Amino acid sequence: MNLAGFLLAEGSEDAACAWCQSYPCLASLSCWGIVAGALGLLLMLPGGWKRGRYLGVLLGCAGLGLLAADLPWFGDLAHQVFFWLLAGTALVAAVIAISVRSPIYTAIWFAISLLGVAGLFLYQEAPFLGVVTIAVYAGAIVVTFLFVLMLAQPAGHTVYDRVSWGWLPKPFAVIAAAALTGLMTFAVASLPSTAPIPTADPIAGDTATSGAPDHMANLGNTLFGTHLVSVEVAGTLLLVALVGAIAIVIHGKQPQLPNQGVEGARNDE
Amino acid sequence: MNEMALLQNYLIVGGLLFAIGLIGFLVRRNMIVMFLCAEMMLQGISLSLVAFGRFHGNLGGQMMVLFIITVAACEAAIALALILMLFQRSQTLDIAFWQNLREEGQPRFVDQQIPEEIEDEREWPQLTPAGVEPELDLEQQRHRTRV
Amino acid sequence: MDEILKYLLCITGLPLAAALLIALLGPKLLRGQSHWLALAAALGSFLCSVLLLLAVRGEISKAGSPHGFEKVYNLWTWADVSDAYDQRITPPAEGSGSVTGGLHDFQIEVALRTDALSAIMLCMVTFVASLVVLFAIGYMKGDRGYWRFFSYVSLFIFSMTMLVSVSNFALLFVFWEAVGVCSYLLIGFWYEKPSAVAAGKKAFLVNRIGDFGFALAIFLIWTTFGTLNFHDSDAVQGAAATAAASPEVRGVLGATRIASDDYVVGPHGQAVLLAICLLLLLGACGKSAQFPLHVWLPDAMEGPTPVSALIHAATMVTAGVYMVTRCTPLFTASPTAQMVVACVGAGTALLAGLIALTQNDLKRVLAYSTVSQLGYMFLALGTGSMAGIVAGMFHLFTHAFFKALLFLGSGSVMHAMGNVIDMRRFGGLRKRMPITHLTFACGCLALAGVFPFAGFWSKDAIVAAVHDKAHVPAEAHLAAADTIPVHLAGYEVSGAPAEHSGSSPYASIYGWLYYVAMVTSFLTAFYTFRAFFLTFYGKERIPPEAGHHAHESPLSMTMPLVALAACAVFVGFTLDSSFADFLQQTPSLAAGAVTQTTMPGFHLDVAVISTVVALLGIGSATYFYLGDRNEIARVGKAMKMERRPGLAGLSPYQLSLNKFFLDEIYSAVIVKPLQGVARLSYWLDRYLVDGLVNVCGRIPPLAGLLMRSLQMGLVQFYALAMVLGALIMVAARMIWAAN
Amino acid sequence: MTAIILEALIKIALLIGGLMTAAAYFVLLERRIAAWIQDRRGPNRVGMPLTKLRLFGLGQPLADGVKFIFKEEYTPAHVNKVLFVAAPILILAAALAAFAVIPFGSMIPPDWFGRTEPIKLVVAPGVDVGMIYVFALSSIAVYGVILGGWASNNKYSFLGGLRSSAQLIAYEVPLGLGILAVVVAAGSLDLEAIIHAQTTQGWCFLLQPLGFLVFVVAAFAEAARLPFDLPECEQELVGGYHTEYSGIKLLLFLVAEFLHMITASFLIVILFMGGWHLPWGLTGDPAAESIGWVPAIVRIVALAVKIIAVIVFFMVVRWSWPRFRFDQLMALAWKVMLPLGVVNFVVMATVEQFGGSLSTGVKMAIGWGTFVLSWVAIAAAGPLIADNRARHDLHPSQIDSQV
Repeated sequence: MNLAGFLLAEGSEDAACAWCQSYPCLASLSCWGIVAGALGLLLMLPGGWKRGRYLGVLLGCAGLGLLAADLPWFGDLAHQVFFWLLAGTALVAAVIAISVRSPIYTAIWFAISLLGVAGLFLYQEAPFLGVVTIAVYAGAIVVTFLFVLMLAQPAGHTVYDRVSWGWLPKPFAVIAAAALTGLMTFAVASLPSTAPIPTADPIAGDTATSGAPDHMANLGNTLFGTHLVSVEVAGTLLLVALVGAIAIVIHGKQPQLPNQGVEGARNDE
Repeated sequence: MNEMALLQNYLIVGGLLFAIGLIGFLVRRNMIVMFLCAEMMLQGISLSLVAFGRFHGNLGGQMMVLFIITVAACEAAIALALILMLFQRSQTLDIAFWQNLREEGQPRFVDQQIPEEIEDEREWPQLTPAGVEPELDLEQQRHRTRV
Repeated sequence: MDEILKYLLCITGLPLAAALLIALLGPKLLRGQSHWLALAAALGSFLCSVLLLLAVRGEISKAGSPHGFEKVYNLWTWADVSDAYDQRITPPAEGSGSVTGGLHDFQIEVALRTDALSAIMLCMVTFVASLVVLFAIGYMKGDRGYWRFFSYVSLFIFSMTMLVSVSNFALLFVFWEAVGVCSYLLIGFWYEKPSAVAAGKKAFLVNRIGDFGFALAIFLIWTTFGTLNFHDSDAVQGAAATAAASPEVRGVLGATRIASDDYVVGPHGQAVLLAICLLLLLGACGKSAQFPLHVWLPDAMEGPTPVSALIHAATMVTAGVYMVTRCTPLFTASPTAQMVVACVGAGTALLAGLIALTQNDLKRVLAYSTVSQLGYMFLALGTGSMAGIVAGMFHLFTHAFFKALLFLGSGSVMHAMGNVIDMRRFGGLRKRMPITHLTFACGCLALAGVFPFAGFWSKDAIVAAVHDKAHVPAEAHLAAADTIPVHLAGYEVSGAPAEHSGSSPYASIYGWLYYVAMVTSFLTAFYTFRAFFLTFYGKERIPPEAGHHAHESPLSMTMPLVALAACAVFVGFTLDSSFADFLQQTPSLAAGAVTQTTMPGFHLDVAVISTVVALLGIGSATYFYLGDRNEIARVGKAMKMERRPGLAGLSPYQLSLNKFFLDEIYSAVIVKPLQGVARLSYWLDRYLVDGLVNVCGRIPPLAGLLMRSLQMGLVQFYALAMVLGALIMVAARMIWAAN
Repeated sequence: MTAIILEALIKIALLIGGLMTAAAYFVLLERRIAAWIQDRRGPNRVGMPLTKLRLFGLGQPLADGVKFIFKEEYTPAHVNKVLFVAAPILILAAALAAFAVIPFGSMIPPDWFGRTEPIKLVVAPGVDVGMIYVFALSSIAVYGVILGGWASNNKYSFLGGLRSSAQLIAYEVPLGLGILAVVVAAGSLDLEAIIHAQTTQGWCFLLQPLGFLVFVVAAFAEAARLPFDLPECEQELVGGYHTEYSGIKLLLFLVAEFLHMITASFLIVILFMGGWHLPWGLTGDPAAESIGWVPAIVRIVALAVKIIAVIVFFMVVRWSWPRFRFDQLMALAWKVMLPLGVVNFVVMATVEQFGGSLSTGVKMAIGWGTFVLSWVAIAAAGPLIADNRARHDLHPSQIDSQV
């Protein structure tokens, strides 16, 4: 059962023609969805044909729609809609983030994409991760990016935000990404649709039932029990990164002449 | 709820997010944007990991994502410091500026024809110097008269 | 601790400590006061040497052993290789009682030994060294490298004392090289002077040839005898060690081996032994400046005069003599080697005497005289009899005193003349420098061998020993085999062994050598007094370089002169017999063949003849050089063969003046061909080897040329390439998995 | 399902209405307090509309609101219009959304529609990660400030925005550290659970005075109230990041600021002062599943009173304290609050881990001892932290190079 089936009210693969059976990948909506999305992205990326962006938007939407239509359903319509909403937010915001020209808008759209991802996390019964993603990613990391962006490039977009670096990257990057996604879609779609659900990992013990009220307790137990060493390593890594960043900034400063130093300080403000 | 289908859905979404980030990383030239795109790729991976974790019914995937967030934070700290340093030296965030680190004797990479400033792009704000009267345009004049 | 060991450690340790301290503190702290440490060390060393000598004497008289007294102290083991040597062919030697054979460990023990020989050497070395250090205080005053000089000298004293007191060929070689290094450093002491640098280099290189021979000899000794120790090493102690499993290693010069006399080992034993001896002789020639390796010594006079006195006259050059003496058992076992030693010695003595006739440089005359006298010593050692060996060592002993005296005297002259040493530029200095004059005269008389100066006694002993070796029929000694009489006249030298009787195939050669020795004696007297008269008599001439220096040297320089002069006068007749008695108590000299030969006797006729010859030499020198010099001019004209200009270059005078063109011959025969080979190698290396390497080196750049265009400096391009590569791999993996 | 949604909608409506009204009247309260502190009268003229009743100026907020709404909605031409509009919306939305997990009472008895279980007075009950959620949304608020500042295309606004974001990021760290010990003590991130824990263990500001101090200071800074109102420091930056704003958009910013303050008060009360809990059983049995009307009302009132008291404290502080300089602000965050927070957390975690059997009195003694010792240590280290006199031993160029 998927959206295509739902809309066409067929839902069975018996209708596929012989040609489609011999080349199943060409028959799938996903394939065409990916192609359409790639073309749309190609048109939307900065530095291209200006009018083409609208076409790109259309193509991109079509591609996303086709992909969504080809995905199998996992629940009832309400769940599906909820999922499509969140995933759509994440993906559309991501696409806009890379195709919009002002880096500040990029950061904002990325933050919105993060909200979508956080929603997806919540939906996967990982509320802690969702909230932490917002708090750390959107709240700290992206804000820091914005901060640096405003320090370095307060005027918004610049010339190099409007072009890419030659003819090479756009087609190649898009083709590569499309091929990667296509391969993966193919691999994922070829999985048996009714695989046996594995039992809980014995290492994780009874923490398998995530999303339960004691979700945080389970998470904490796993984090500080099974993965204690990793936590220590991660903490050390954070410390090292902190020291490293400070060291870079301190030693990276170019020596300035006295009178220049004053001006430089003023400019830095 | 069909767990397998859920997993497939999440994997596709994660993969798309990864691919979009990849494209952005390869195409954009602003160092900070590139870095944001790298973070986007990490998000795609996080999504897949969480989905796998849920599919397998344990918290391993979420643990991985937690560590990914940690590493991303470290990355952000160091990369931003480096970017600031690079900016101080070159006064630009353009990654192409740093192609002067290329192999000796190689020709300089020729920039694409930079498009002309398009009319509707004039809207991008410019920081006005403090204390100097902002230049008023027609639109603003009209606006004023209506007050 | 044994008191002898204490003395030994003091003798060697004090100079080492002084050298290190001066080297460390000299440049900053000591500077002009550096000599105190060196002097204290040298004097302390000398004092300990005397005490050591007395202690050894006491031990000898106490022990009363027929083979004298020796003692070895193992300090520590330097190198230890287990089962290094497999001694296959060893029929149990008669009387040794020990089983030799099987696997031996290779050990280099840092062992100090003491016996009569080394005690005498130590005394001589440290005494001369002390006086030279004292002399150098005045001589080197104000030199920029003042502290460096004393550091080097202390280091040299350490090396030399170690050289004579080690008990192992390997260590002997080490300190052999160490004295060579010190010599090199001191010859090139004034390293701004190109000729000094060249001389140092020459000395070093020529010595390398000898050292190469020495090293080969050591290898041969190791493969032949399975040990490098002089002494018998102790059998491995302990319950587990049985005699068969851990046989006692008999040292090369150890009492056991000497007693069993098994120096001829294996089927080609005699040849091997000869090779060992000749290679050792080569080493000794290098160090002791014997023909054909004598060329470095005259050039070494470029160093400071105290160095010439200390190293190149009195001590280091005697290392070769010492080594041959130490290896007497080896040489004794090979009469051919002995003969070669004698020939080399006599030839060198004559050659150097001839060259010395015409040299104008005072120090060079003395240098050639040194070479000549060293030749005498080798001649004496070459006789292979106890008389010869003792005579050689005694000559070494006395020569050290009077040659050091002469050198220091010449140094005093040089000091006064502002470093001018050419005898043609000064003269008549006896008024200006009375003390130097008198002491120099003592030295000259001693060198010429005039009764009763020291040289007389030792040279006479050598000539007598040679004479004995040549003229005494072996049968004549049979009757008096066991007596050790001292005769004042006649051929009554006793003790030719029965098994040795009639086996003197080289007697005629020794006969010729006797005459060579006589001629050399004449030459010695002549050139010595030629130099003496040219320097101190005649019209007073002072070179302009002397400036206000032209007066007697300071006390610190004259004091050693006086002391040495006293020695030159008295050492001969006071020590003649006691020296011989004492030296005979050295166990290693008591090798089979030598043991049965005799005590040296005093031959009145030989003495008279040699004295007459010496006086003849002095007389002719007086005739030619004292007063009006017309005669010598005439003789000179004849010698220069001026009438036949075509041969003038090869006239006797020119031959002598140019040292028989030996340097030129060496240059043409060895240096030039080597240079040619080097040039060829250079071209080969430059164009063939380097060319190959360059071709190899071109390959990576060519490959890099292809890859270089990828390094466009754009980070994203790299990322793109990475992604495409990863994509290909993923696709391949999926296709592979699908199939 | 429908009932749940309906219930949530009613709660949201109540909450938003209440909060907006409260914000309006807190403005009046603030002005009156300011007047009281400055020994003047304050706004007391506007009374009930259409009457002559003045009622201490209770109509003033209404008049202000009307004035704001009817003012021209003016957008300067040089601004980035999208972000200029989006920023106040964003900040207000984030400020309001934070209340989703904040309880505004305990619960009320189920009297309607045959319900059997009590209605919890929180929009989203039982959120396991409530505390982090509040954090996440408070960090979203930074966007409003920084984007508003940037979009205004004005140097003053821009600098205000940058300052603000720096300040908010800096003070989030001590804020989190202050909470950590409470969370550890309560064993949950759920705010209701934290209140429940305090009903049995004792109020946290008595047990963890140091954490309380750190949290309160950080909360002041997060709410950008004096003495931490550097983003809109008038002498330096005119109006800070909302210099260019006017009319309803400015109102949104101002309301959001007040909401931040109210959020901070809620958090202070809930985390450290026992929430709706009063001692001596005045608020009924905290552990009981059901509740009567009387304790329910008492609990709401108790919570409200506590919150108003904290807000009044906020206001008194505002009108009686001078402003920090920016470097002092940063120094306070990184050099004082951060170490204090770490010390507090370490001590409290140790007590929690090893001192389970200690009586409340002993725990309190430990807490206050830590407080006093840390205070003394900070005071002793004061010259190190706060000394920013010029270095007379250095040439100015050297100082520049060090900076």
